[in-house]
Amino acid sequence: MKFERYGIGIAKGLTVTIKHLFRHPTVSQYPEQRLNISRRFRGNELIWNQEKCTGCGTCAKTCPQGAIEIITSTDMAENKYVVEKYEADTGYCIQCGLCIESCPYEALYFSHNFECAKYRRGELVQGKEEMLETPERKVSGYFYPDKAEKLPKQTLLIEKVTEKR
Amino acid sequence: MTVALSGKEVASKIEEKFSGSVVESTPENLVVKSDQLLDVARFLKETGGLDFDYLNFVTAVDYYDHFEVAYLLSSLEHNHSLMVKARCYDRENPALPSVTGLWQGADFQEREIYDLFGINFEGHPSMKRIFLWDGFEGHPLRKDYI
Amino acid sequence: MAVRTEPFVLNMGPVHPSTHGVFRMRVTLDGEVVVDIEPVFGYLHRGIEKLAEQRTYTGVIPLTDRLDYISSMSNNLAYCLAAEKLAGIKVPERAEYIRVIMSELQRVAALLIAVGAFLNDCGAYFTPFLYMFRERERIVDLFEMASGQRLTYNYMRVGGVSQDLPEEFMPALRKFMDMMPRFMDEYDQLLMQNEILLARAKGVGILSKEQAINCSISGPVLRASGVKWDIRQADPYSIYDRFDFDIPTQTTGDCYDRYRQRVEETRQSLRIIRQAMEQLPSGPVRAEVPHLVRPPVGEAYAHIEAPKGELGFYLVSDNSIAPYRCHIRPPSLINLTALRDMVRGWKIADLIIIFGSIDITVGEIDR
Amino acid sequence: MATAGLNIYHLARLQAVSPDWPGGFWWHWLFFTVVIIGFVLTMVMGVIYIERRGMGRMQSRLGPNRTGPFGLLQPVADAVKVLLKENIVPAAADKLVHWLAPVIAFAPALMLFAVIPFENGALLADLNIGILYVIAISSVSTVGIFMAGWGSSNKYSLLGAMRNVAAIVSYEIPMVLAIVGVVLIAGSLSLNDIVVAQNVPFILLQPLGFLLFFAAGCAEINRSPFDLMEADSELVAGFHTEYSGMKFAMFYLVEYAEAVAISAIIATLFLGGWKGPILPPWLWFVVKIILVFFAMVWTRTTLPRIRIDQLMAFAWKFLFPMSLLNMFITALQVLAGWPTELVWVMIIVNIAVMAILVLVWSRFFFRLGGGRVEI
Repeated sequence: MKFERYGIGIAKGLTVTIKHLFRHPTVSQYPEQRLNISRRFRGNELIWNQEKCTGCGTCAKTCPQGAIEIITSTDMAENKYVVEKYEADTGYCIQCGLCIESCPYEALYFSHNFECAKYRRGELVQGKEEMLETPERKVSGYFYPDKAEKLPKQTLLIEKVTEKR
Repeated sequence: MTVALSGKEVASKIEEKFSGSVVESTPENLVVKSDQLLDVARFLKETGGLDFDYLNFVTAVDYYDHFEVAYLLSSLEHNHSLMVKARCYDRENPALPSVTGLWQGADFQEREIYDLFGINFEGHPSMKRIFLWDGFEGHPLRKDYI
Repeated sequence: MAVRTEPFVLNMGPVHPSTHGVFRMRVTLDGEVVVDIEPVFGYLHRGIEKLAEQRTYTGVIPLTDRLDYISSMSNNLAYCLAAEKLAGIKVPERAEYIRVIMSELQRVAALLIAVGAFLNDCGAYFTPFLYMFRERERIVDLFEMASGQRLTYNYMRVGGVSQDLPEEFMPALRKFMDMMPRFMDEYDQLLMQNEILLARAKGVGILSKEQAINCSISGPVLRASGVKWDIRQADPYSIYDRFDFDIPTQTTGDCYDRYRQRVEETRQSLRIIRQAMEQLPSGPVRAEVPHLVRPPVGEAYAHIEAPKGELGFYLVSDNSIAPYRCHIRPPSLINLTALRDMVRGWKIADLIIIFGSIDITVGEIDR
Repeated sequence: MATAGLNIYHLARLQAVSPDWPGGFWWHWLFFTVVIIGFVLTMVMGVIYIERRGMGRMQSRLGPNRTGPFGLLQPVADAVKVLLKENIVPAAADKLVHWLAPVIAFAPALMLFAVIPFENGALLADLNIGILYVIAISSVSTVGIFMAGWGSSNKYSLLGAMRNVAAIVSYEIPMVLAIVGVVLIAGSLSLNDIVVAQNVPFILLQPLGFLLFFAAGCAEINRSPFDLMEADSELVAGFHTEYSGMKFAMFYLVEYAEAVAISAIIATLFLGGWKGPILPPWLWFVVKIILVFFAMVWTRTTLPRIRIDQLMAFAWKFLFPMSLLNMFITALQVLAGWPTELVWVMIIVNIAVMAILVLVWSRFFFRLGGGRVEI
């Protein structure tokens, strides 16, 4: 600690911190103040479109974690696959989004939800019914820009002015 | 742009000094005999015009019948690089000379190869496992490890 | 003048406030003086190189996010470059620019954390750390907008990027670029000339030029020792040869120089982003690449200048859908080679700041 | 104040003036014991709140704001939490020393307040060697801290404790010498008399003394930038690494009680103690304590920590000679006859002397030693 600069550097630093005392804090109080998340948010759940799905199983093959399980049977009369079991283990899912990108029939989306904590591991496995789109389970705009436009705009920290009080 | 030196040209230079040390040379890389690796490496590092003073990385690849250890060398002065390889055909006790004396940067990487492939680098100051614990059985990155 | 006492071994880590994760050092101390240290790795070893051998070329990308988890974009870029080199894929122009913008923003974010954590190690009680995190937050917001995730972006793909930027991205980026220099100045004012910091960091942990090269040190640590070696200019990957930027270097190679080096590199990164923003063309962002890439037999090594140093991927292909071998050159691990020589003879407090100035991420060391 | 019939401060003053009449001494003793314990505990809670909120705002966040209005009950919540925690004693610890350490560390922090006047004459014991008592008692808590470091059989704790002992031994000297200047001017060692003597706050008459005392005081109570006894980025938590539950709470309390004590002493010695217009004297005293404490929070938020050898060099090569010079100059001024009517001239002279001394000393004489040791 040479005082050859006589504490000018220390004084400069002290002015910066005291300035921040009179500025708006950057943080927001989570459960009360909610920020809008990204329109492309990769939520903790998958949303599956039963009508569009052909049961090809590309999503299950792409998943690097092996979190998607799909069992199909052949419907000879209609000449197509019938999805008998479709399960996504969100406990294993790493939200990489490769299944959504790989789906050739645009039948799989991410949800826009993030508060999906459960009490049991078993509850994390999404069955067929829990993967359908509902008003609570909104579709995220990830990989589908047309869906993104309907979602609220993301709140950005750059929009929040922390300079003035 | 870093110029990747042709393995063939460098191989001819090496052959002048240590004849019979180069096993194979392609435009991309050159494979040297494992027992002469240290001499070749010193030659590459200290010869004017080559001056490979920087070791980018060391790694090994398991090809079932042999291990191939690859050294990517660069020269910060001349901005050129060369991939040098050495092969180990012994699966039970593979061994290679350590290059830590020339490039200290190989220290942890050779330990890593020892840990994950089981190739013993002779002359390394502390040849012991780096990521896995001491009692671990097997070497995970070998292709026959399940 | 030094009084000798009985040396004793202090176990620092794997749980310690300033080992930046689960890193462990066995430190032999003589009083307060560090006599010897032995780094112990492996507490976060997940076997990413082995896992990569069982995944498709695209499926490895989420794994690379988890290497150096504070600079995921750079990891994505390095892996994609290696895979493209292996498969001979040409990336569209717009995708190249987006990649540059993203990786430079990532560099700013990662260097901010590095500087903040370093100052925190010096004992400035969380203030610089939180200020830096606030700025990083602005960048992470942008990443979230483009990729939908805040830490593991998984944004780049073999042959481009996963999706085009949203239309609100560029205005936000422009606003960020206008604000950032002002904040940078404020941080310089906060501690750059602080007498206590100068006393603590100047002349401490000097890494000589020769040793830095011999130990394969890369990145800001190498340049702080006075070696003008930046892969962005020495071996330009992507489209870095189109931008005009300087490579700052320092002279001594002590902790203070490494800190200064990081701050100056941040400014250069902002310069690159500004140029890339102006030149950003329109067009497709993803080349026509089959979903399961099947590169020809061969090997490829692609390296980039990641925030920590030279990050490289060495891929060997056997013409299957999964890499035969995927080796990662981890800058954090290799930069630690010189740690022992740097800290010997310094005090235990210096050990912390020397270690902090190297700036490691354990996810990348252990892989 | 007179309107409030049962003003306890008036009662206190009445008792304090003549504490030796029959029975009154014990009444006085009991009353002030309760007042001091209450005062210290409430002030500790207050300063913890101030530190956390102030630091939060300086770091661009909010600080605790959930418990109670504006988070005012946060210290209470913390206390309850920490009391309910399990008491863990390491197997290899010296049980008795480990148990005794927090008590020994805590007692002096309370004892310090015995001689600090809350108002004119309102103090437990108006010792005529008050300031000497403060110096003597304040270093006793080091024993407790060293016991904690030794008794927990942890290398981090031991390192922290050793650092603490080294620092306290070095910083006592400049601290005492800085006080001597004040004592010379006031002409008394009693803290009450010192406050009474301050027609002008002594910070103006003794600016150098104030700086030295502030720095040495910070070092004595482990406040940043001299907090390297519990340096969280180096030694995890220093001497109290192995403490949990109630014992940890005691150390936490000691830390802040000492901070309050040093703030109170600085307020008494240099800022005119309870003196001030309009507001009641005890409120002035509290306000001054909080001001001094806020300065400590401010430096803690901004400054990095110094190294142990630099800490020692700073004490012996900067503070010690400066405090000697300060004492010498003050003694000369007092000897030459303190010109009471020309007090503003003296203030200007003293500030100029301080500036010149600090500049000259740091430019030409002060050098840090230490650095790398050849192995």
